[in-house]
Amino acid sequence: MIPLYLAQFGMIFAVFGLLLLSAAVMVYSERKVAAFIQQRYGPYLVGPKGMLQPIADVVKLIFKEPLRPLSADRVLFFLAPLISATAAFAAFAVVPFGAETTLFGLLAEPISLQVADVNVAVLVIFAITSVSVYGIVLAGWSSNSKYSLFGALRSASQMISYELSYGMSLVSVLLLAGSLSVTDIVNAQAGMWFGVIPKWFVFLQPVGFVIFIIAGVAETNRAPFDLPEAEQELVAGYHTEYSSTAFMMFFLAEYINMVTACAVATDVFLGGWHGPFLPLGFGWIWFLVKIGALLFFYLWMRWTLPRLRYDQLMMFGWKVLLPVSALNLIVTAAGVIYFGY
Amino acid sequence: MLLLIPLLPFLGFLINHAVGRRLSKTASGGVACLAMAGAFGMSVVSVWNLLQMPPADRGIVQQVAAWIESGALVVPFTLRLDPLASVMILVVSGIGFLIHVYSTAYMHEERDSEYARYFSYLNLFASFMLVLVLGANFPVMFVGWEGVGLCSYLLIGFWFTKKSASDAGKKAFIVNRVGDFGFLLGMFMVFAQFGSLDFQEVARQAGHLQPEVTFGAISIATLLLFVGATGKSAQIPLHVWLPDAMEGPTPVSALIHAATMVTAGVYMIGRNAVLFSAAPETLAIVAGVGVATALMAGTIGLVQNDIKRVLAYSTVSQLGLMFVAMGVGAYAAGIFHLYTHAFFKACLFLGSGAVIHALAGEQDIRKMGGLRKELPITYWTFLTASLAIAGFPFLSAFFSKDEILWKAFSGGHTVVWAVAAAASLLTAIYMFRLVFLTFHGKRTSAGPGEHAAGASLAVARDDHASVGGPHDSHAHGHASEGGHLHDAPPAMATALILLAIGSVVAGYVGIPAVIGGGNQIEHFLAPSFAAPGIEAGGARGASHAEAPAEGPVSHAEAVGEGGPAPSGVDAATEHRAELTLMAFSSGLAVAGIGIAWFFWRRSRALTDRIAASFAGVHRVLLNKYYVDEFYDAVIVSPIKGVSERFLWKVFDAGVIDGVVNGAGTVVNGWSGILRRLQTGSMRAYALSVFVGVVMILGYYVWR
Amino acid sequence: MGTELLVFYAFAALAVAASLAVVLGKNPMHSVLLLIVSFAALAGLYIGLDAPFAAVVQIIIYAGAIMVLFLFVVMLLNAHREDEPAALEAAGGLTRGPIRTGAALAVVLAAELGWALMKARGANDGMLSAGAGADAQALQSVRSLGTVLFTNYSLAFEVTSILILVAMIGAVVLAKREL
Amino acid sequence: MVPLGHYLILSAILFATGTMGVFLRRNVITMLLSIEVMLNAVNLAFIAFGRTQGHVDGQVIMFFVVTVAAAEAAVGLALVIALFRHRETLNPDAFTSLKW
Repeated sequence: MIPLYLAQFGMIFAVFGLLLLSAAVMVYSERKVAAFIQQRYGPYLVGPKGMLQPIADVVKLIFKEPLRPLSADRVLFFLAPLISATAAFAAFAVVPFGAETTLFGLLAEPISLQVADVNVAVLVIFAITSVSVYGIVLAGWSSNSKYSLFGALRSASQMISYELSYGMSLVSVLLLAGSLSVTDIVNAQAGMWFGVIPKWFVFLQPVGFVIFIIAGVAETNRAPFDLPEAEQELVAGYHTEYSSTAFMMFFLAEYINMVTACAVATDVFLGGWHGPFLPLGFGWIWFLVKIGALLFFYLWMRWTLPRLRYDQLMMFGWKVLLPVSALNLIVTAAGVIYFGY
Repeated sequence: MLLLIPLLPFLGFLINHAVGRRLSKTASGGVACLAMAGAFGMSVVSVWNLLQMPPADRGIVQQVAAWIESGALVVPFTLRLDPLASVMILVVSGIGFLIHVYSTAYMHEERDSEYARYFSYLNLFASFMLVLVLGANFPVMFVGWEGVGLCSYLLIGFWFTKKSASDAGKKAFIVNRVGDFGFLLGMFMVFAQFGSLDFQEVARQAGHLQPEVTFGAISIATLLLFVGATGKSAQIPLHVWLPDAMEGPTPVSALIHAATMVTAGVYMIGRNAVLFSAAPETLAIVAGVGVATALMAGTIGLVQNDIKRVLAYSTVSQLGLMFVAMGVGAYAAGIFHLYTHAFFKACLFLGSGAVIHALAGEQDIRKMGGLRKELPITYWTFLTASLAIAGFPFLSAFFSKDEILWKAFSGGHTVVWAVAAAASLLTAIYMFRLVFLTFHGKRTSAGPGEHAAGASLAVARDDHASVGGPHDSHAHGHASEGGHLHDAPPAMATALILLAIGSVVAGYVGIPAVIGGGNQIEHFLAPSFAAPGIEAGGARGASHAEAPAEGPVSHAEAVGEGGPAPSGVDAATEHRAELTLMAFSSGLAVAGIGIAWFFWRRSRALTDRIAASFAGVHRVLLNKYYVDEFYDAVIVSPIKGVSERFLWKVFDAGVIDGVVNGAGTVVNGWSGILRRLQTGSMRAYALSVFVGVVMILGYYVWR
Repeated sequence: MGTELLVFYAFAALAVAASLAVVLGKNPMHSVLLLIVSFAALAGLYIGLDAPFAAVVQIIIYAGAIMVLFLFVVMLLNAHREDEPAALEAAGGLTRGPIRTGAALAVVLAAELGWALMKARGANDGMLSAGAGADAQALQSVRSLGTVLFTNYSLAFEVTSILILVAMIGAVVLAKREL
Repeated sequence: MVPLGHYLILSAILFATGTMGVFLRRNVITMLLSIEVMLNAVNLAFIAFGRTQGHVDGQVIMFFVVTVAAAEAAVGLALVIALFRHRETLNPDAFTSLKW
């Protein structure tokens, strides 16, 4: 029998490892998907089908020389990547990815498959995302280069703008679930309607889901909203001046943010680990499947859609997304009151 | 209900004042007339309701709002309709309406905006007059009192571009101020005496007073009130403004300075009949002043040459007669005369207006004559009214004036009676002098009618142009028509005819008992002159100034006899005496007409010779006894001197300006020092706040 | 028990240190970031006070919104360091006087508050140990909070929303280029 | 269990620190930051009291304070920007034209 706190520690390390792994997988799959879409081979030399390519990248990056502009703000320049990476990892802490389990009887009482079950988990996710802005902003500002600065300003304003819609679409789900704890939200989606349609909120909140996905993309600075690192305009955006490990951290942060966003979307809209055909114990498989699908969607978008112009981005965020989400929220509230959901 | 009566004209005023200048003449005139018609209708209805009540306690009260309430002084804004008031509102709204109609034609040459302004003022006057009449206590009456004063000022100075007009307006206003001051003081004394300003209450308390034998508080109060009355009603010594008031448009003279406003003084005394009855001294003075005024005005009227001024003086003298009535305690008679007078004097003024209108603003009767054929309607109506005012038998004034004379005589005031009789003789004379000079004989000078006298017409027109008179427009208008004069247009004609009829029949509500018609109006009015609580007959007693010693007690017994007969005199002799007097006064009227005919129809030459031989007297009369000059010398110029030499040069320039500038310098200096605190550094401000915080907290900690 | 006190001291020390650094630091950028740190510390304290919602809101609004705003302005105006005192004296008089007094007074204020609180402690020891007789669940649950917010404080809530609106408009108008 | 007094003293210290900042700093932005510090001190006191009294009103007040802080920051910073445009400095003592 393993004592509980050991299990918790194990959980933390497991999540950490999994996230790193997922980042690696994402790097690889991104290249592969890109290649597939652009009808190339993509990486195929390193390892079978180039599967070890990510490791090669990491090694390369680690052995690069860490550069720092002379006029950079030493402390912040060093701090920025840490902040974004930390934030990225921390956000996942409150995201459950499986039903409560005893790990096949290894544990005395079952533990839920997440690092920390906070009763305001959703808000925590928010808090951390909002903090993760600083990583980028500081990076841009501290490296004291105009490209970086512009990237930082852009990403900051972009994230603030889209955070509102992000939140509102989420709140409409909270109304339905009646709880701020992600686990409760997921469990609220267990079961089926008429035995066929799974009780996922995506079916109750189609608009909310769409908004959530779009805003999520904007939050993670992915294409078509990747203005902070718009290569054509500002060399590489906020991490222009970064190299080697620091750069790797931003890289990592971006992918992990993606994974987190998709995980949250899965938990909140797609019923998390709930799904047909599988016993609850193996719900995490469902979870992985759904997350995978969403991630593929991200990559797909990136390699398909052109980048928006900055003014278009803002216009869309404030004049389309925000009103629609507000409307959606109001309608949902009315519905909740009417049907007493 | 009652409120509506003054309210309608006020609305008319608001409308015409606000949007009048955008309205067409028809519209604004229509609004004004409609408002008056409405007021008249309302008055008729409410009077009708009043008549339904039992005679003893006729009275409709409407409290509009609580107005002034401070300690003992409680003055609600209350309207009260009683017989006296009902007579007045009928006169005001009815004749007012006719004059409005008349004005629509008379003022038609004015510009639209002026037209609207005129009617808005006229409406405002009507509403204030009605408030004055309906007010149930002194302050409310005073509101109306001041209001009509204001309106008369506005309307006299209506053609303010004309200096004489605006001066006349100011004069009227200032002279009235003197009277109003008296009125105010009287009001205060009344309050001091009775602790109330409500007419009913005052009358109730006064009814139980023994009439003052010596000159006491009540006498002073009533005397002060009477000063107010002289101001409004143009009695000696405050009569000077009325003749000048003729500068205003003629309908205004008819409405304000003949029919309604100038009678306010009489009305006010009637309203406080019981109070005045308690002060025989005052009553005596009232009678004296009245008779003096009547005589003086009559004499002046004899020699004036301005048609309107003659009428003005006749008004003054008629008012004098009314005051005589009040003075001898014949309140009913006074009000009766007031009411008849309203008709024929309005008619006369409107007639003169028609003449002036026709003669392109000509007002000098020496230049008129022979208008009888050219202005038949005007002539006949004017004639009727003149007969009426002259007291020709069985026309309105015959009854009312005789009533007054009889009351004076039977009251034992023989002197008063004699002078009043003389005055009425004079009335007849100057009225018919007017008639003859205006309408008979041949035109002695240019009217626009004569082609030959175009030159003199030009002269006439010129001098009007020089005074900037409003009637130039008439002149042009008629000159363009050339040919004959045209008679009054329909609107004016209607008013004239109706008023003429009125001046014939108005008297028949008051046929004295002796010729078999129990004096209804007297009985109708009686309750208003009685102290509430004491029944109607008490008024007849209370109105006997010659019996002050006997208090309300004897009045009560006087009720038994009723009728006009005073207590303790044999009815038969009474009747004989009254009939003789009646015959005598109608004789006077005829005689007056005859004299007028003799002097101004038969032999003008003789007249002029007489005038020449008595040049001094003639001049004195022509200059109205030099009263204006006297006032100017005694009052106006000293005041001017003082205010210029001391008040302005010393007090204002020295003291007041000194104080003001001193204050300015002091403030300036201090702020010069204090402004140093405004350092503009936000940190300093924050510091000051913070120091305060620390101190307060410290106090609480170490307390 | 010991741990709780320990945690408290840790967070408190962090908060005070960060705030002092904010106040004393010369670089606005650093000040902003340190302020965020102190907010985080306070958030931790809030959790200790059974107010997780408050803690999270603290982070979201303060760190996530307000501070980003500050950051923006600092970056926009590119004010690395504040001007030197000498320059200030030149710019416009009386700096030192208020500065010194103000600092001194601040210390006085701290002393006063401390004293007052000590007195309070002496006065009522009953309510001292945080959480005495307080139902942790009720405090933590967002639901009860919302209930109170939308019943007792509904008016205040609405007024606040208006305030926010006004502030928004005002900010836009003020910051527009053609002022 | 942490005594209430600790929290209150902490908030007192923070408040004093904030005020000190208002006076020490020569930079409008930092002054605003100091004000934020003060507000937070107040928030802490509120929540601590609420916790002791065992009802959530403390937190509610805290929310209002936060809202007001947000509004204040928005307007204040807008002002700062406007000032900077005209004066090219952030030194509060440079904005002394509004005197005498």
